[in-house]
Amino acid sequence: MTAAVRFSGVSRHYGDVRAVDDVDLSIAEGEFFAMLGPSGSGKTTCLRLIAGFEQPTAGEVSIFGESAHGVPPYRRHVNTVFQDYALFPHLNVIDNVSYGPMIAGTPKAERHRAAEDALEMVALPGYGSRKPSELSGGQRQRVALARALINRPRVLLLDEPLGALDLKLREQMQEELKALQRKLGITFVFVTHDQGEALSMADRVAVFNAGKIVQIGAPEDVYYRPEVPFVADFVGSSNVLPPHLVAKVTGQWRHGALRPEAVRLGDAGLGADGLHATVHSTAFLGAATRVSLDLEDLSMVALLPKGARIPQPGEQVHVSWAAEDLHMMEATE
Amino acid sequence: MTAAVRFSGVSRHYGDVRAVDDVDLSIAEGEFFAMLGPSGSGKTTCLRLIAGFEQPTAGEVSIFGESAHGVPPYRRHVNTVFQDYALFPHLNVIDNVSYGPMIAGTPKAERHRAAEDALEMVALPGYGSRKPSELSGGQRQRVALARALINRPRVLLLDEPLGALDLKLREQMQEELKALQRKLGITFVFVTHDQGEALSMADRVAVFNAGKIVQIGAPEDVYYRPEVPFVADFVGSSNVLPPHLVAKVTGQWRHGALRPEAVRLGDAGLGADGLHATVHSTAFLGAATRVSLDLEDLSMVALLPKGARIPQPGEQVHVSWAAEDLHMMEATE
Amino acid sequence: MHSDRAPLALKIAAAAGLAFMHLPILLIFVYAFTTEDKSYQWPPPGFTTKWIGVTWERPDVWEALSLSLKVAAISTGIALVLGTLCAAAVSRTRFFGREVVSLLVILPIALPGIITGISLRSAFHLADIPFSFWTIVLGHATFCVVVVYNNAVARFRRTSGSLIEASMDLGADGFQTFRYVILPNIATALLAGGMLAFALSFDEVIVTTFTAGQQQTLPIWMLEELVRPRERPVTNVVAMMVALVTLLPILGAYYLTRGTDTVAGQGK
Amino acid sequence: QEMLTEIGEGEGQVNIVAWPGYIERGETDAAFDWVTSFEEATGCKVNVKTANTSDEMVALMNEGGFDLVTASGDASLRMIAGKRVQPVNISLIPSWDSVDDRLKEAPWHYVGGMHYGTPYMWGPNVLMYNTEAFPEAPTSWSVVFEETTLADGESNKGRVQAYDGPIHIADAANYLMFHKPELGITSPYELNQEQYDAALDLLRGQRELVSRYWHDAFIQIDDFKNEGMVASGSWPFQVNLLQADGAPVASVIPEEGATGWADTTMMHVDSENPNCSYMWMEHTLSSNLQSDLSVWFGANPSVPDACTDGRGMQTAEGCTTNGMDDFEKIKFWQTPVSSCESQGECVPYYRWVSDYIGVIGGR
Amino acid sequence: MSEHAIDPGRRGILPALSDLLWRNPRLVILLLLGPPALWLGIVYLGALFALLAQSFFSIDEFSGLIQYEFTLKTYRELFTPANFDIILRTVVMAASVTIAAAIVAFPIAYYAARYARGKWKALFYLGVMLPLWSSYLVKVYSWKLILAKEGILNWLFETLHLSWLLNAYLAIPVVGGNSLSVSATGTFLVFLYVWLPFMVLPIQAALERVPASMLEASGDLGATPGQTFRHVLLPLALPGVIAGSIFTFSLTLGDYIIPQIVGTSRRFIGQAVYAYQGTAGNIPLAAAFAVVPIVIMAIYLWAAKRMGAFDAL
Ligand SMILES: Nc1ncnc2c1ncn2[C@@H]1O[C@H](COP(=O)(O)OP(=O)(O)OP(=O)(O)O)[C@@H](O)[C@H]1O
Ligand SMILES: Nc1ncnc2c1ncn2[C@@H]1O[C@H](COP(=O)(O)OP(=O)(O)OP(=O)(O)O)[C@@H](O)[C@H]1O
Ligand SMILES: NCCCCNCCCN
Ligand SMILES: [Mg+2]
Ligand SMILES: [Mg+2]
Repeated sequence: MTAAVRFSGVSRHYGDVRAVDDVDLSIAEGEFFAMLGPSGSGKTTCLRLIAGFEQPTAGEVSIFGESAHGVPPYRRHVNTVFQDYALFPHLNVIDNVSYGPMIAGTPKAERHRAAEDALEMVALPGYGSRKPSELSGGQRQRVALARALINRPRVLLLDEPLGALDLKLREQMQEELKALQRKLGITFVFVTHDQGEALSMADRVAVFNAGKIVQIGAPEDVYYRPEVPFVADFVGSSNVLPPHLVAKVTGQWRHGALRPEAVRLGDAGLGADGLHATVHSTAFLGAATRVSLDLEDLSMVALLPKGARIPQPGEQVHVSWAAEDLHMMEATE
Repeated sequence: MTAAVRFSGVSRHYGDVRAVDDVDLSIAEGEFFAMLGPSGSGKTTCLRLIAGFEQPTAGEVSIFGESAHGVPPYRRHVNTVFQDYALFPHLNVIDNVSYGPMIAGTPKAERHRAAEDALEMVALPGYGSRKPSELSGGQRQRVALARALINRPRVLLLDEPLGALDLKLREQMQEELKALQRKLGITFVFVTHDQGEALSMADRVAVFNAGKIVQIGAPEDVYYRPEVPFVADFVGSSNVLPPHLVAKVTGQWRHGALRPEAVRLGDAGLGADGLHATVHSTAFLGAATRVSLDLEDLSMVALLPKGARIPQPGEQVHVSWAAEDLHMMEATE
Repeated sequence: MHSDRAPLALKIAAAAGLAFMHLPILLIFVYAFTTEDKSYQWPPPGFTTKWIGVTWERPDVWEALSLSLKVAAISTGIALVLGTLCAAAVSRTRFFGREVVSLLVILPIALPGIITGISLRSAFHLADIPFSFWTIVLGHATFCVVVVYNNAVARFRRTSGSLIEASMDLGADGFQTFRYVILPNIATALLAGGMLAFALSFDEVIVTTFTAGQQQTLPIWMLEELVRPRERPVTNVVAMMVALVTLLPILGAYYLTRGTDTVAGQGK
Repeated sequence: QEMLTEIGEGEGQVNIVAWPGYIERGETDAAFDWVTSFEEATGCKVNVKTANTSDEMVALMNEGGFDLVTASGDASLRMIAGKRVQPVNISLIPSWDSVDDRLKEAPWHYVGGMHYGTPYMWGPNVLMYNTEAFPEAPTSWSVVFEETTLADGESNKGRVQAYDGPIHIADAANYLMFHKPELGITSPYELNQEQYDAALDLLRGQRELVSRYWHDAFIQIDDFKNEGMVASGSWPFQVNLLQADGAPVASVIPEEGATGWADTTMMHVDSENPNCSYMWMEHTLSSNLQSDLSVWFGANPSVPDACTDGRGMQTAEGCTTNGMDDFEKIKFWQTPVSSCESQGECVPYYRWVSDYIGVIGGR
Repeated sequence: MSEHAIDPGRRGILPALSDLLWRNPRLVILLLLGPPALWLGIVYLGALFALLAQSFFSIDEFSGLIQYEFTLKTYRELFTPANFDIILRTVVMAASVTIAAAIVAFPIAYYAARYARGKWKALFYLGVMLPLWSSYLVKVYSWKLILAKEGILNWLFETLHLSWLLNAYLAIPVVGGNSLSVSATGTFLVFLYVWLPFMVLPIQAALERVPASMLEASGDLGATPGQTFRHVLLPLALPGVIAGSIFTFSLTLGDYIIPQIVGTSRRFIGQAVYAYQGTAGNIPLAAAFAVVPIVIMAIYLWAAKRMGAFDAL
């Protein structure tokens, strides 16, 4: 099967800045694909390369097997939901949504009918006559979605579409988006810097760092089996243990990743040959309590469940974990 | 001991809008006090009443036992860290920080020395000659903090000071702020709409809704022992069970609060007389998996730990919980 | 600080300032109705509305008025095109010369009108272009560009660049995007800028003095009339009418740019 | 360009640079119109550009685009030297013979045996005064040069005006010629350094008295009405208009005599409308123009018959009042040059220009 | 769903042109910038330079014709005492007018920006715009009526029996004179009046950009309203003041109508330029005079740019 989107050695440099640096990538048709990474890691640039707003400095982008070289955005059957929604402020909702069909020359009655259907799909029936300025953030987001979907794109690009929404609304929209994607079967490429969002929604996640993809895989793989310390830290908020520490416990000279919830704290007297740490601070998080530890020159974080004894700042504690919870990574980096 | 800040029946109305509505409140000296609540619930207005930017429509604000009635902001020993930082764009960092002493007439050399110290305290030594526009968000926030702290206020007001920062930075600043408050012993009044932030930092939390304080207490109280459904929902993201459902299980006609991590899912065959629900969707969150359930006309959320069996959407499940996890609230509302 | 109450001293200063700006204009209005036509006797000996009729009958007023309207309309048109092009170029890209361009646009208004006037006059002279309607228009368009430019650039700055990308993303090519997205979004700013450019051209004396041949625009007519009066109140009637008539576009520009980051009329 | 040898079809228009009030078509006062009949008869539309000083006239002619100019003596020779104007063929002007013999070969337009134009109008720069401040006509220009107490008991300080043109230095020289004969001034336009300095000193003293110099005839009229002005060198034109408005104003030629002007209609070297130009020159001599303009402007016609033959409103007495017989007493404007007839080395006009600006500026 | 993910491209000239332009962003800039650059950059700047070049020629004093040979003679003439007086007088006037305009305009702009809301805001706006767009000439002449000896102000002083006060003022050298309309004070007042709206608008725009929290922060840090004004409001409004002063300064530098109608007959740069180019035909000296405001404004604009005043224009 041809990939919906394929990057072959794609780079995009701005002067000295390597926004995207020699990326290979293949997104399958119908996949919900997330691009995850810190700010400035090149996620948006990748999306813009697919949409056609940017041209690669090197390499080739192809869409359903056809090269996109020199093809302007308006000739690609790819649509985008912009981070700031980019709704046309001078048009009301129905005209925003039916903009694509209008450009394609669809008669007014017909395209308005299609727009009504699209609004129905995003649960905004009857909002057609409002101006974008009269909508809440979540509603705007849905209009932007309807506007993109009405064109039946073969790939839908979403650039941090939920970034501006508040927590409750964000969770709700996450579920809705996921349901919609399943229903339509369209390929979704989703950019976010929120690891929870990427993990909960995507079929596959690509983790970006400094213009490169450092790991691609299913959410569970990326979360439980980080291949490099960067992924362990960024995706799982894991404690990254340096090789000398890992060697002390397991004998293997490797980086290790240990998720905060896997850290066990015990009485300092316990096992004098184990690892000892000093409690730096604690924070009640509701469902759990976060304990910051100083272990030699390493900062570690433990997440203790409700009911566990919470040590006091300054206290000496013994640190341990179940052997299977320590994930071993490549010794690189 | 006199309260650092006391509200007695304080209201602030704007026309018909009751921004703050008959609030009684007492903040102890040296306390880290958080005001938590949804947008528009009156938090900022309360802060502005303390700072003196607003005058109460009714009631009285007193600061360390003295009435603040008619006292302009510049005569209150209270300083504010503004949400947008409000750094003076025409002054460099050192002049921003030493603005208070400059106004007070402190000689230049002396106030610059004090400002250097304050910058040291917020871990920004040597940044004095930069303009605010040359700083990152987190750095600006710290300058705003130094500028407020240099005046040795008796109460420091912070209006969502971390709202604009990204997750990593926010967590780091949370710890720093808390450490600083402990070190200086100044009363902090902290406004936020992020429950995690309020819970992790504050000694006490006041939960606002529609201009009123609906609950005041220690973070654990507010989280585990909500007094009203609003607090249960807003602070703990708890499932609020209606009285008829609670009565079915416990016989008491009360609202119940059940935290998502306390919900247990079992085989639908199990206990035919218990509660049954349909799985609506699931989302992998990393440390846990979120399961959305439809229980009669109620939406419930369960948070399953790693290793638990994750049911499929559409599946029928049996819902239960440990009796002590169901928190009973007042039957009001 | 009570943010909704102004200190008394401020109120007085503001009111006095406004009064200072208006009393001389009221005077013009009063003199449009005086019965004394030879000297400016104060207080006027009596009032009459006959000068409105007299003005109506004066062909030279109409000729000057129609010339001024034509000049203003065409200069505004040219300024709209040039100003919009400039604003689009400057706001859409980060090319090396954008600073130069914005300086260049401001120059004709930042330099005294007499300099603009004399330079253009000598340029026309060098190029052997005889003075005509068109030399006036070119002179006016030169300094009108900046008004349109300022308005358009501010609007472009507010109009997010992603709108254009969104339009192309939805299948519209460059021209369709201009027609359906850019134009509707900058229309009010252009209208506001255009009105101000119009008013600016309509009142211009100094540059016109240098770029006009024998043609009389309304301000040139006024200068002539004020120095060598035939019927003094007629000039005041004309001035009053012009003030009242320009009030409409001013109000229009205000409502069109309200709540945006330009105060309409900046950069006259 | 060759002199015209015959007059052809009119070109439809003629563009004239003129002093204010010189070319009237009945718009200021319906009774004074010497343009309409010309336009009707020849089909040449008359376009007028007014100029307030001789310098302005020279500048306009240098710039071009005009056919004719009514140049005073201080401008005419400059334009001839600068080759801005062309000699006219007087045989194409039938009424040439009617021109005053005193003007036919006047040195300000007759150069090298060529006639550079036709005489237009001449007159004195009179002393205009307010009859309430001066119940008796002043007899000397001293009222505008030296501080005195006037009949109303107040000083003349701030109540007199002077002409805003460098040629006013000649008025000062004329005054000194009478009051300081030891300076040996023989012509107010030919001053050696010492004489020139004395004139400037006099003008610096005058600066203390003058609150505003007059540049435009109409503004001077306004100032006499609204600014309480009581005395100034002026043209009969302003006197006439002010009197018509009922202002208490009269004029006199004081004992020192006066400077004056004799203007010539001159033709631009690149005139695009030569036929209409010739027609206009003929018209200036043959029509009601000379007669009516001499009434209107309070000046003297260059055609003596115009005083008497009833072609317009002027009468013999009127001409006498305007000074028709005082031709010899008037020191006509001319451009000061460095190589002057009377004393070899004189201060040239360009220094008059900058020094007079300095005097007005308080230097 | 269409079979192809990429359109082959629409036919027709416009779509083809659109594709071409899309592939060549530089061409777009070139096309956008071409016409204005051609006019402003070539014709206008060219004309300016042509004018400036003339200042290096001289004029034949007798015939008034220009001699096209390079010389600095004209500049020597520019700095003769009489001409230097003109420059100095004009610059002093422009500076005084600018300072006064800033002082008078500030309260108006401040009130309009901070306190006026809704209808009042519109009223203030009209209050500034109406004088701005009323005929310049008629406004100037209306001041002649006000200031003349037989004018309204005098009438007012007489009616109030305060003529002694006015006369005492007029007796002061330099600023006084026979009547206000022939005094430097009169010129100053008219300049101030006519250019005032140009100062109000940019200051108002700058003040509107000052967030309320900035003023609150200052108060919060102990500054009284006066101190807040001095240390925060004024510095933040400065770009607006400078933007306004570009207009008041430049307009005063170049105007020749106002000082001729109301004034002491002492010349200003505008009058000198006007007279030398128009009435005296001394284009080289006119050009040299023109260099003065150009140089002054160039320095001014450079400083304004550095202070970010262009954004407030
Ligand atoms: N037009 C441009 N010119 C120069 N540099 C650019 C441009 N666009 C992006 N960059 C740089 O390229 C890098 C990658 O940018 P990109 O926008 O793709 O990051 P991102 O991963 O989307 O970050 P964020 O999460 O902040 O949106 C950044 O360093 C950015 O500064
Ligand atoms: N100056 C004002 N005039 C009118 N209404 C106001 C004013 N200030 C606040 N309000 C209203 O008072 C209510 C409380 O506002 P406040 O700013 O205190 O909320 P908040 O809890 O700080 O919200 P947020 O989290 O969005 O900052 C809101 O409904 C707001 O619209
Ligand atoms: N108003 C204009 C007068 C024209 C006279 N010509 C020469 C001037 C004489 N003083
Ligand atoms: Mg991005
Ligand atoms: Mg708030």
